[in-house]
Amino acid sequence: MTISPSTTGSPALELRDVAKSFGSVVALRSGTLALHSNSIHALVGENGAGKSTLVKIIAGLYQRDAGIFTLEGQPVDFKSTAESKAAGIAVIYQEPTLFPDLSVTENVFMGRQPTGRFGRIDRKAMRTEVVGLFKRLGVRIDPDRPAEGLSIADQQIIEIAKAISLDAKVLVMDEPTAALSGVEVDRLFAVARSLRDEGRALLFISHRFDEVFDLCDTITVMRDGEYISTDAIADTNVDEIVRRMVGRDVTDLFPKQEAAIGGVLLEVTGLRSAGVFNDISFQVHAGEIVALAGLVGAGRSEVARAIFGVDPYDGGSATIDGKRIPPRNPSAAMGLGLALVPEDRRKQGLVLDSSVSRNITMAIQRQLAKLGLITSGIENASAQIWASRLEVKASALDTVAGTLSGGNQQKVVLGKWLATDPRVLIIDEPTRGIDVGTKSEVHRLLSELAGQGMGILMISSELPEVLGMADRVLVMREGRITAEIDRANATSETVMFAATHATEQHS
Amino acid sequence: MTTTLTPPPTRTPNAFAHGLGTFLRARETGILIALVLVVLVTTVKNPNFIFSADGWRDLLLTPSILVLVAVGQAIVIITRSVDLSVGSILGLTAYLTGRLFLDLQGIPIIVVFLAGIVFGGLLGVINGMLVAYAKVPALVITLGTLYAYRGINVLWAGSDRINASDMPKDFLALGTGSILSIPLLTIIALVVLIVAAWYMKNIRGGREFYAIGSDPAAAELYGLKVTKRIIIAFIASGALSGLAGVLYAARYGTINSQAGSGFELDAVGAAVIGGVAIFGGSGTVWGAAIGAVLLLTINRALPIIGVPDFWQRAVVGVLIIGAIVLDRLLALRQSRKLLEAREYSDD
Amino acid sequence: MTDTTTDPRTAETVRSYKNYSQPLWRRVLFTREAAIIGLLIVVIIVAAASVKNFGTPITMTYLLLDVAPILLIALPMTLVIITGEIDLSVASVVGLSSVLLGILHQAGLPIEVAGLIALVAGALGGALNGFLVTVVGLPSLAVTIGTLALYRGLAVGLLGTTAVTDFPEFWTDLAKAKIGETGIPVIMIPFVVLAIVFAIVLHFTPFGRGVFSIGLSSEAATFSGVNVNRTKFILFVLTGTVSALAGIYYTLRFGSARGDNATGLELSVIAAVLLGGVSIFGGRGAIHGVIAGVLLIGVLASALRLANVTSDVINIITGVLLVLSVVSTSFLAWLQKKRLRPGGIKRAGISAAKV
Amino acid sequence: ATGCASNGSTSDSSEGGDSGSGDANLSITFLPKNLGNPYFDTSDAGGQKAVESFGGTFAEVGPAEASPDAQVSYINTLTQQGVGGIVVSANDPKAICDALNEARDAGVKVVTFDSDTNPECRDIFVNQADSAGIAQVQVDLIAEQIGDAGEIAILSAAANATNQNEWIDLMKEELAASHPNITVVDTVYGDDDDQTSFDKTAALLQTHPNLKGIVSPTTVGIAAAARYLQTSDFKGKVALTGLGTPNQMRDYVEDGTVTAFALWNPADLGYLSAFAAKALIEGTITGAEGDTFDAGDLGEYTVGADGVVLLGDPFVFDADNIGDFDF
Ligand SMILES: Nc1ncnc2c1ncn2[C@@H]1O[C@H](COP(=O)(O)OP(=O)(O)OP(=O)(O)O)[C@@H](O)[C@H]1O
Ligand SMILES: Nc1ncnc2c1ncn2[C@@H]1O[C@H](COP(=O)(O)OP(=O)(O)OP(=O)(O)O)[C@@H](O)[C@H]1O
Ligand SMILES: [Mg+2]
Ligand SMILES: [Mg+2]
Repeated sequence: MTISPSTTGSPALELRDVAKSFGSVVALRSGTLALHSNSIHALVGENGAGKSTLVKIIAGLYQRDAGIFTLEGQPVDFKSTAESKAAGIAVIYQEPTLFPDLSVTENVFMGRQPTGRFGRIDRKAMRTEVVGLFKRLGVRIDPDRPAEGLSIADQQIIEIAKAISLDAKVLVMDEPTAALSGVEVDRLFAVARSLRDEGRALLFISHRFDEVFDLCDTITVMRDGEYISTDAIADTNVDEIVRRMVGRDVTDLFPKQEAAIGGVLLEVTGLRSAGVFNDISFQVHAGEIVALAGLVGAGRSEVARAIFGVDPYDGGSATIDGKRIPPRNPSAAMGLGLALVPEDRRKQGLVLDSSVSRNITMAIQRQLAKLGLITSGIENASAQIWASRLEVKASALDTVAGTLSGGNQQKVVLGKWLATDPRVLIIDEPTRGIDVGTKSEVHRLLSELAGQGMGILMISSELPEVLGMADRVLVMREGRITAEIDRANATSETVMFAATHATEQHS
Repeated sequence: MTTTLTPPPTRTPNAFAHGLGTFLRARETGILIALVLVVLVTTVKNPNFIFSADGWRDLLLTPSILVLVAVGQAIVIITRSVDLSVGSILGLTAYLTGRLFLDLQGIPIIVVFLAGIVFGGLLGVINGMLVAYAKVPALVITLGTLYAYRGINVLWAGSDRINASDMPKDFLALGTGSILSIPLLTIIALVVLIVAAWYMKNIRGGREFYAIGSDPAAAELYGLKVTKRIIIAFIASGALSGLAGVLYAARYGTINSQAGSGFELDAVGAAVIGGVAIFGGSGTVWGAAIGAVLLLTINRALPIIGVPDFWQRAVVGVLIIGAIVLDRLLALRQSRKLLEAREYSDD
Repeated sequence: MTDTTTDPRTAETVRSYKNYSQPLWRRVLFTREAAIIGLLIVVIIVAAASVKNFGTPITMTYLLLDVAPILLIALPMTLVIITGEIDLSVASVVGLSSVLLGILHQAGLPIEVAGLIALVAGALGGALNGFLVTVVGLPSLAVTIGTLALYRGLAVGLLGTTAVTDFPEFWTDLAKAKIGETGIPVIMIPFVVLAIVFAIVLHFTPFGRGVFSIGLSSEAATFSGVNVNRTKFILFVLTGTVSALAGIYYTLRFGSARGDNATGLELSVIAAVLLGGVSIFGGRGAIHGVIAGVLLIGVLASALRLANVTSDVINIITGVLLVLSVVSTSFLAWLQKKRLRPGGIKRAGISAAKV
Repeated sequence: ATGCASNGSTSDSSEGGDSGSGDANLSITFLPKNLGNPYFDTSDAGGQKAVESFGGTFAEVGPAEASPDAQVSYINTLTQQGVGGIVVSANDPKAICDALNEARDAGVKVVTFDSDTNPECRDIFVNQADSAGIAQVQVDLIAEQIGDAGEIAILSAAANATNQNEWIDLMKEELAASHPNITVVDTVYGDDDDQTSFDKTAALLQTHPNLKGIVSPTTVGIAAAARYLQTSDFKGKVALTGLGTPNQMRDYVEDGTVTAFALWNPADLGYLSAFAAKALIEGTITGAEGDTFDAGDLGEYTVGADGVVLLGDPFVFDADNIGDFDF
């Protein structure tokens, strides 16, 4: 482990062997991180490595279970975000959290508005400062408009402005650039560098290595909730970092079976929805796993939801076996043999407060009903089959789904949709937040299903997963499909290039 | 680069135009125009509606008590709760007022006012604590305290009735007297309204009510004191209902155990008509106050316009539904506009 | 190849699950519903022992006659609240259907036809609520505060000062008649039929499962193919229809159609439903608990009245019982959470008080 | 609260019939339209005085708000308790009928007072004054006060109140017949609620700028209207009369807001009703026309047609005599 040359003396903020669990899920085993003044520090790791958890501990949103947390040498123990703010820490969370009804300016200053006489909020000062901030970031957002209806990118910018305006000693940014375009990223970096030069300590989390290597001085790698290494950027390279992040031979993780590719099952033509995605056309064949790759916010989930009929769309069509899937009618889509495992399993995939057995049988209630009636007995019998096939770790079928670990929750969602016996399975982020062991189980299952002739459209932000599993990779960028790459040609370079660059790589 | 950021227009030169624009876009404007229309139409039909001493006085006086309760209700609704117990709180404090004058002869009027406000506030604390700590929906809690407070009132008052002659003349004069042809009660309501509006607009605490109502989860991320604010909102609602109870006693002179029953629906109705979103986060106490005035002025205007007594409730119902549908349509139009704006800025 | 990969797995590791983590008696006894039923039984026993005249069969007759409208309306209201919505306009629909029955009968229509029209009017009233909630997308609380005033206003407006009282004796007698010598009012027959239908629909059909899912997570329900808007619309229509039925019963029982009939009944219905263990957040509740809740309030009121306790004390007890019942639920939930998450780890999610 | 103590003894004595004459069950319960109404407080106090004078047990129960269904519950409860007699002021002539008949079937004697039910549902109706007389006196008063010409309006109680509606109809007939220059321009309903009555008065005065007088045949209404007038410009310009109690109206008569108003003595009404109930319970009378019974201090009364007992003519209160009364 080498210490960055630009950092001298004791760290501004230090975490050592910090641990955090949620019930049975261990989010963080040994989080270790040292931020120095005059430095921008990168934190990288796979999805679910525990980066955001670490951030939330720094912010005081979560309290650590174990470990040491010091600020300028003093041990601290934040009970709320207000305390960390007061201690000079500003945080940009991964998910923007704005008040939709309040103006952009108010969102930036909520809870710490500048006040004049009689505690009166000084709106003029607030507005002036916001205008200045936006100018610095080079964005055009009306400071007086409500936050409601802003795009994710704009929301992210407001989060950034909010954090910068705190004038904090430590600035933590959890994937601030995930939704931003090049221009905004450049502005952000300019601001970040000037903050660094003013003597602050910055933490930067991103999945984009070009950005990391462009901006940062030091880099820490995490894997499965554990600290792996810290290096000066100059002393390392991308390959090295990726190897440390993944920590094992990628191909072992993805037990891809060869399956006979059959005829076209799902066909999407010219699907569009204003402001979300445009001109989406592709096919999924029987026995084929098609991956839909791209950066977060590229609009992949929206496409899936539109096909399934949860979201409306403006034009184009989707068919299964040549039969049109009617828009805005999920139960009709299910009738045609389509299943969607949604990206947000806690909100969309599961009824968290309901039992495992109810959840598994939720999409097949009508098939299970005898003479229109259904009983717990019928449900349990069916749930038993799927729970055991997927080896869900639960004590009983009436266990509340919300108490299961993330991976097991994901299995329940999978079971729920496999129970419908679909012909086409759309699976959005199949392994997000799932531990390594479960991940390969899910992958093996997907392979097996494809082998039995199911058509699978897999949306994934995890490059190794995409490369390991897909017969064909579709890459989306800003609401359009920018590349189609077959298995033989799919490498991390080709996919990432298509996901980040406006010009199309393949003709 | 210079084109990307147009500096915001300097405000001083056309502050008036800007103010006018804000006024015309405000959610309250529609409801205010409706109020003015109602008053105009009624006055044309019968000039006495405004142009008689009593007409003018009643126009201002009748809604004043509801305005107070509606202001408190608006604060609670803005924080994403609701207070159904206001009518019962009002009744209890009104009776307390009478009892104080009866049992403590010569008690200073100001003490009675304070007692009413404090007592109302205490009843509000009970609501607030139950909602904030037990994390139980405000609707259920305040439905329960609606029954309970009213029951206590009936238990206490029995069939006892406080008459005008039981209370000092000076106190009763507050209910009807006026300064420069503006009723005292209206002045009190206006002062409360202005203070509340100023607080909600210009003080951190006031803005936090909006933040909490807008997104409670985000409020916690921001480190706002959600529990404390919710309790304060209920205290405000309780204290204002308490003040309203004291003024009710002054205005109507007779109080029995049923005083103020049914007020909760008027108060919630006033806030909703006045553009306070039932799911919190937006709306103003001004809107709620105008809503209260509109609601009661319509009540008084309908017979003058020629709507028979019996049909007036139906008309009020239609107006409430109309107001929330309109509000919804305006909100939809607004969010469509924002979406369009996004598409343009993306190009 | 497929054989070799799948066979060993299913043979070796096939897991089987208990259907339930707790024995039957625990699942039955440790529920809100059981607690309310238990409380009901205790109150009945105590009242029978200590309140003079409570033990007589006539008490039950009067009690059931009194609570019949609440019992009826509570059935669909339970479903509405389980989806996370609310309907405050039910009592006004009772008034409106009462008035319609009165004026149509007075205008010469046979009472059966008048009743049918009143039912249709109730359904239409419910449909208007449902339309505003599902299609326009307004909060049901606000919508039904509006229609509460509207329907009551129509009722009062239509009938004015008068009351229609000349209903055929056959029907007014039937509304109060008892089944043979049992002392059980005849109105309990349609109620029991409806209760069974609603219980089956809620607890034993895919539609009912959908109702629960919507209340627990309407987003997840949408993603599972449940038609959220259609379900809610149907429930509002049902509520309107059953309220109209209650209005007809109310009119016939008192032999008097008036615009102000059943004013304030909505609060009694909602209080009883919540007392019966239905969560105002939606997603939880059962028909038998609700019936016990209605009866509990009815028995308490009846016993206290017989013991010459005044109506105000009865109201206080109702209110306090309501607050206690919800607070105790969240207290128990909190305890359970503490037990499930040992080590004092802070709640993961962020929750805040909602309406 | 008062009900608890007195009724505890009702239940004890209801079976034994220990007091009064013979073994008659002289537990008599008053059931007013609603509790918390001073008019009924006074009448029920009169009833209590009577019941205590003949050694019966008195109780008063009632709903908080004047609605027939709540009254039915109380009637049922009283039937179960097996009281000797119910003295009730009906919130609806029909709605409480069946409950009353069930009570009568169970041997309970039913006297209505103040507001009657249909005649077949009770044994006796004690009428405070015959409707024609009540209408007459109010018409005479208002005609005199406004100089027999001009617009007047009526402020009533609930829209469905039987007695109110009957009086109003009779007043209109009498006005049409004898006072052609007086026009009734509006009838509004204050629901016997202070606030509503108050606000309705205000609305009336606005709606009808030429209004010369208001008649409010309900004690709550006339007091609220007087309180509004007292502090308004219309004081002394718009006449107000109707039915009110002296204690409520004293201030307004003394300061000239109201010149004169009428009422029977509600205490006497309750007193007479209690004696009627006693006579029924003891079997002295059955409610048939021509029956006579003793009513203590009030002397002897005779049952008229349809089982109606008439208290007497209404009494007119004015500044000269109001000091003599305290109820
Ligand atoms: N509130 C929570 N409750 C339960 N488990 C949680 C919670 N928050 C995070 N986890 C789990 O902790 C693990 C680490 O999550 P974390 O969000 O820190 O990952 P991350 O490194 O930020 O990933 P990403 O790159 O996807 O943002 C995941 O398995 C996640 O499912
Ligand atoms: N071109 C665009 N301009 C503005 N907003 C966009 C654009 N494309 C997508 N969005 C917005 O970004 C969000 C898409 O985020 P989302 O995270 O669901 O996409 P995704 O590609 O499915 O990413 P992931 O599933 O990896 O998180 C949507 O809210 C959408 O409205
Ligand atoms: Mg993260
Ligand atoms: Mg997505």
